[in-house]
Amino acid sequence: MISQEQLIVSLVLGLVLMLAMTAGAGVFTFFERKIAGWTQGRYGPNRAGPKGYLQFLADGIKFALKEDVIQDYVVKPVYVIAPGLMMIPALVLYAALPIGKPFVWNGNEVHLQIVQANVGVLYLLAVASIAVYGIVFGAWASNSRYPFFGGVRASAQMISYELAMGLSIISVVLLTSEPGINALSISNIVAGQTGYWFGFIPRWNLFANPVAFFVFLVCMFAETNRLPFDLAEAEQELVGGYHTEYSAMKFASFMLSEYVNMITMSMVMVTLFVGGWHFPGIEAIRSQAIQVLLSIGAFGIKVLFFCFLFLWVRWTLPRFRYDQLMHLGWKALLPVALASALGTAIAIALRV
Amino acid sequence: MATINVQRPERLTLAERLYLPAILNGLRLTWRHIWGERVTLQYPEEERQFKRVYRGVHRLNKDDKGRVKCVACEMCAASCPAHCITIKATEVEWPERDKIPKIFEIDELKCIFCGYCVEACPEDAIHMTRHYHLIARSREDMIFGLDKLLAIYDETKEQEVLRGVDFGMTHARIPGKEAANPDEVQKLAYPVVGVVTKAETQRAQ
Amino acid sequence: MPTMVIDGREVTAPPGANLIEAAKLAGIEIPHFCYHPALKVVASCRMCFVEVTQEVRGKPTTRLTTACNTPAADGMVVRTDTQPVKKAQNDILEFLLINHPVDCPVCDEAGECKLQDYAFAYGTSSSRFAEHRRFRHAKKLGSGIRLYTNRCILCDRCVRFLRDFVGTGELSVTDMGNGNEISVFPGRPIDNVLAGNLPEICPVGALIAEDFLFKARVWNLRPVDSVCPGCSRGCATFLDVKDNEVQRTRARENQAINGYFICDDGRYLYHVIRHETRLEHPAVREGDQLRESNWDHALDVVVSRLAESPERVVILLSPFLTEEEARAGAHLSRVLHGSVPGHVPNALREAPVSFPGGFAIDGDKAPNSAFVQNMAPVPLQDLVVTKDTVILFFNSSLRIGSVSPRDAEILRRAGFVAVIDVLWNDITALADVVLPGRMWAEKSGTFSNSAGMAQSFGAAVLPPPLTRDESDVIMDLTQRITTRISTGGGAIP
Amino acid sequence: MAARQNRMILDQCEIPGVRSLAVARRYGAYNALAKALTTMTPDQVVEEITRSGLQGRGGAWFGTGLKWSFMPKEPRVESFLCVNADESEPGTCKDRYLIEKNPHLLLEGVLIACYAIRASTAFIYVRGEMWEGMEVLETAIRELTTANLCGKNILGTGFTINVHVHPGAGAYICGEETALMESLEGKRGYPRNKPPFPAAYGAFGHPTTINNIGTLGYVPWIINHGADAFKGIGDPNFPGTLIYQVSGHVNRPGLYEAELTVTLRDLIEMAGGVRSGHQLKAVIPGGTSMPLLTADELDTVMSPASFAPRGSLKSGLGSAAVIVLDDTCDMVDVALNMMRFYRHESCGQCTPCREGTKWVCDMIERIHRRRARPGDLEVLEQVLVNVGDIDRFEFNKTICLFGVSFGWPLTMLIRKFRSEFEAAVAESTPAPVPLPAPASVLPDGDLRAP
Repeated sequence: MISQEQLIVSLVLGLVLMLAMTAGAGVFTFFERKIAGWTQGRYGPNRAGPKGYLQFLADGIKFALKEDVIQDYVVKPVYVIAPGLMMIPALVLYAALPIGKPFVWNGNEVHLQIVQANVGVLYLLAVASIAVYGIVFGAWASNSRYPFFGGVRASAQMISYELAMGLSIISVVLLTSEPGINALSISNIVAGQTGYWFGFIPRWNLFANPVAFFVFLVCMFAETNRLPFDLAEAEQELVGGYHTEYSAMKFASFMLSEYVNMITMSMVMVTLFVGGWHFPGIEAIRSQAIQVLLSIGAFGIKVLFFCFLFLWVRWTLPRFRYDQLMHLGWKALLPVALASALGTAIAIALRV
Repeated sequence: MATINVQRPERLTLAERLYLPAILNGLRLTWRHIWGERVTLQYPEEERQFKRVYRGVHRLNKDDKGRVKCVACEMCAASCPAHCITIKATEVEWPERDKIPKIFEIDELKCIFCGYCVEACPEDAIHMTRHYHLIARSREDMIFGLDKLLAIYDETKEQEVLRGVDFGMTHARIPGKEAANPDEVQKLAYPVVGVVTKAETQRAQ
Repeated sequence: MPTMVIDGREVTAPPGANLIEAAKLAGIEIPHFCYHPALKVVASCRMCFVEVTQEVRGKPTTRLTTACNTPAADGMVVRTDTQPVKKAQNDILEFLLINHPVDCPVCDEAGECKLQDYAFAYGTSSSRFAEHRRFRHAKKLGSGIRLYTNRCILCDRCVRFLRDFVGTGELSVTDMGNGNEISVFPGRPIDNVLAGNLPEICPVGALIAEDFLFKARVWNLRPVDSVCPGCSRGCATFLDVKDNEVQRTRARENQAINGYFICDDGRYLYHVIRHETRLEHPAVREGDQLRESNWDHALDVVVSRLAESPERVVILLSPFLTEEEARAGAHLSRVLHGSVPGHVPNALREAPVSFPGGFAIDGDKAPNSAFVQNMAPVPLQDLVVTKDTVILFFNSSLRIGSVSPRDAEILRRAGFVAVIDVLWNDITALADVVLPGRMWAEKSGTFSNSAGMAQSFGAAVLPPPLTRDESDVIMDLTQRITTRISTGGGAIP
Repeated sequence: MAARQNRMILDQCEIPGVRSLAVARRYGAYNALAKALTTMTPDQVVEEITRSGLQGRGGAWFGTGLKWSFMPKEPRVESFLCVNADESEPGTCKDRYLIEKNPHLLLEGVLIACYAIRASTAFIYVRGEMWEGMEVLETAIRELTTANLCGKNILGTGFTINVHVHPGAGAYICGEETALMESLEGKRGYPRNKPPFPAAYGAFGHPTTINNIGTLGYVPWIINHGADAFKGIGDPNFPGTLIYQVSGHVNRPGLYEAELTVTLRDLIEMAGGVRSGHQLKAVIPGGTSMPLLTADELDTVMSPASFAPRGSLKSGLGSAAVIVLDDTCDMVDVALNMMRFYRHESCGQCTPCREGTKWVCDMIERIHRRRARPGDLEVLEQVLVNVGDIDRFEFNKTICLFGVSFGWPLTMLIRKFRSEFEAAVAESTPAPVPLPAPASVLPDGDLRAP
């Protein structure tokens, strides 16, 4: 049974996160352009509003006011649904993630988590897999060659990398699993990372299994279709990729969902590998309220770091060739992830 | 059959094959750039300092009596590779000249700003200014007529602009000017527009 | 036929030819200013120096001589490219350019200027002359000729042309030595009908026609071979075209007819092409007025009248038509009633003029009289014209008054008159249907001159949009009438 | 040995009252004409003159008899005799003297010449300024006509000769034979190109012989005394005498007649020597058209033989007008004086002369004003060569000899007295170049300014 307090927190959290994610994605686009500018010796957008901070609003208004073209040859129902399909997984994925330290309210333990699923990890994997449908539907419904290519590429790519991703998450699950603990629960995974080795190294899975972390990192880029893995929308080859035929708000949905996805994936990353809300020294803080607030802050900072990493990498690396992409996914990451999972399992078995 | 010996590159080392050092190196580079200097000019507030030989909008010069210097010889039109100059001459009763343009039009949209017209002009009547603000609301407005080209002269009278003598040939033949050193001519003939950073702009100001 | 060697090429020149002509046969250009084949040789510009090696008293002697007054002789060895020749050409150009203002930018001659060409080909780019230049003002000489005195190189061509060729001699050289200047006698301007040739004959831009002053740069002009329609002489001309407008007329060399020149009447005739009285649309009479109409309607009106009673139709041709149009007119006449058409003789006749130099202007001011009279032998006054007569008159006359008042009176007697013409004139005023035709500069065709020489010419400019070629109109009419016959319409049995 | 004069012509001029026909006849005038008309055929006269070796005194030294023999023997159209009395060469004054003193001597020669070349009309083209000579000639002709020595049926021989005096308008160039004919025809005095030569196509298109009036003065003497007697006088190659006109810085300037063996030194001595207190600097031997000689060349025999074409002296006898210059003469001054004359007198027909005279004159003027620029002298020399090349006559560029008549003397003047010119250039303040650039690249558009 869920306590009343938990219910209130979940509802509030759901609402706040939903808005924050959407708005955050908008701001993210702004910073994407800003950082693109900086890395290239430019200023980036700096005209709309003070120092250009209202640029994302301008973009949004522009998208909203643009003519929404629906071509005659598209498969209309699917075509219209696709952007939504893309948006939904991005907006529900983070429901299973704790964004702060659990606390006690009116005697009930309350988790800063929308849904406290017992099998949160499975939830993550399941929802993340849905995202590919948005792309494939959009591409297919467009009834046009370039989007179709983009869609096919995206599906192949996402399916390929999901394997490695899943295996790296298995490492995490193995690290968490102890007798009597539900290792598939995300709260438990975070809780499992709260201790220290030798008294000062946090027991973050990042340090416990760097290989799995690395595999997950790469897969994170691939899953979100970000450079260097954005072959689904390689403009040099495919005009605009799967969303070539989209315009106005529908196109904006694709765009936005990509950014929401990035934030979400960063959150997943932080949760699974970088200790979630945990930060060294959290135990020393006496006040529960401060502890909770700082834990939320720590979580946010970690997420922001990974968001920044997305941008940083994007403006550093060139795009992979498709065969290289497949090669990397199947012949490099998959064996490494397998080995890592196996190694983790063996290590745990030996220790236990 | 001739044999060509080709030096194949050595096999990549493991580090190279992993790409990771290269990626990290790249990240380091972009990281440095993020905090590095900005090269963009904030256009309306800041303007680029062009060299004298920058080829911008044309102007038609006036003589010391404020009259159009052009004699409508159509040499510019003849030398124009874009065929963007239209001239019609008319007769005037001036003591020292009797031919001036009645119509002188440059289609700035067709113009490729090569500067041949300046070089071809025997009267030094057409120059290229350093103006690059070419704004109009219609194609017709971009066809600059006599009035507009003369008005540009009034605006840019003080500017030191690209003149016919800046091109090698003419420069070398003007007596009274020091014999042009070929390097100098070369430099003048091919305008080099350098990137002027904000710092440099400020220094210049 | 003297045979000689010019620059290593063996040349056989006609007797009496000078070295410039002989070298031209060998494809070698000897630069010259004052020499003109139609004028007396004076050898005053000294530009045409060549080195001639010839046997003098048994031993070969080499000397520098002017080619224009050296007759070609057997056994001569001529060199045009030796160092002394080049030096001489260079020196002469240096002298000529002392006082020449080099105002090529404003000079209309630029592009066809001999001084410009030769200075480029044979001169140096610099001059050692550093004294004060002579300056002279431009002056008007009469007949629309202006003398830019400053540009004159005193080659004397114009003086000789007027004195020896035209015989009027208005121009002369005044003053002495460096003060030499071409001028007219006070109060006696140039006044002859060949004055327009002066700008052409002038090797530099000293003599300029006011008609062409500042109109166009010559390199933008497209010359079209044409024939002058001004009189039965049929002088060969160039029409120089730019922007779909004839900018000027030039003489085209044709030794059989006009030599190197044309008269001013023909030269300035091109203004008629864009004249304000130009007929630019068909018109049909409604009551007292001619109303603007379209071709279909106008031709329908004509065809219905023609078809009513073909035997009463009279086809009239004017001597301003080309050969092709006259033939087509005769064909139409045959189709209609099996007889030849009539013609309206040109009423514009003047006394023929000839000049000492051999140029002549014909008295008949129509270009194709002989041929049209041959095609349509019966003159209008020999035809019976009554109230019932339907007249189809192919006029296209470039001049007002080419139809005599008597002929006009006969036309007025007819019941219906359709006229194809190019200008609004007294004949279009009395017509019931007026169809706009095209001028000689807008179509191609052939004129036969009074001596029976046929010359064809090409179209130079695009015609006004609603005009139609006369042959085209005749063919259209023929077509419409045959259709009407075959469909049994009208009164044709 | 001081040479003596041989005054076979001048003595006849100094008979008092010889202007009138009566006095002249008393001294034997027109005996030769009578002899020729009555006892000789025209061909015999030509033969006699040819044998005498008489040569034209106008400066070209062309055989007079040979020239006459070119005339058609059976003329289809009337032949003309033109007598060149357009004496305009600076320093020359003998024709004027002869005409004014003894017109009958000349007219007799004219009439005999007309007879010899079968011409019925003679034109005496007299320089416009010599109005007195013209009056004298016309009076003489009137007297002759009255005496039936001129006009129709002369002396009852049935021979008709009309003599016209034609005043020139005072143009130097009209002394050139073809320009003279143009002028005679009423046209502008432009030299003609040769060929055709005047003997075939001369004045008014008729066969014409042109003789200098000085030449004709010897004809009566030859007819009277025979060709052999004339041939015996002086140099056998250049028989007869020549009237030298000595002017300039000598004590007694004037006309001196001598055989053609006389040296320049003799002539100056005859004229009383260079004026006292001064040294001889240069001598112009034959009018300003002839390059001058320096004091080292005084032993030159004043005969065409010394001045053979392409000879080492590079000068000419010209009209035998000797102008003596002493050491007070500034050679730049001399050059300017000469050049101003030539600039004024160029007819302007052909390019090098028309433009060259002005150019050269402007440059000398600047040197004279001490406003020369460095290098001017070289340009000046080159321009002179471009008009009249003294070293290569076959490369002469002008129609007539006017070009060489200033090209040669000035070239030689500069060559021989170069130091004076160089000094003038050296002490000059360079004049600004009037036009800074050729008009074609002039930046400031004012192309038409003077």
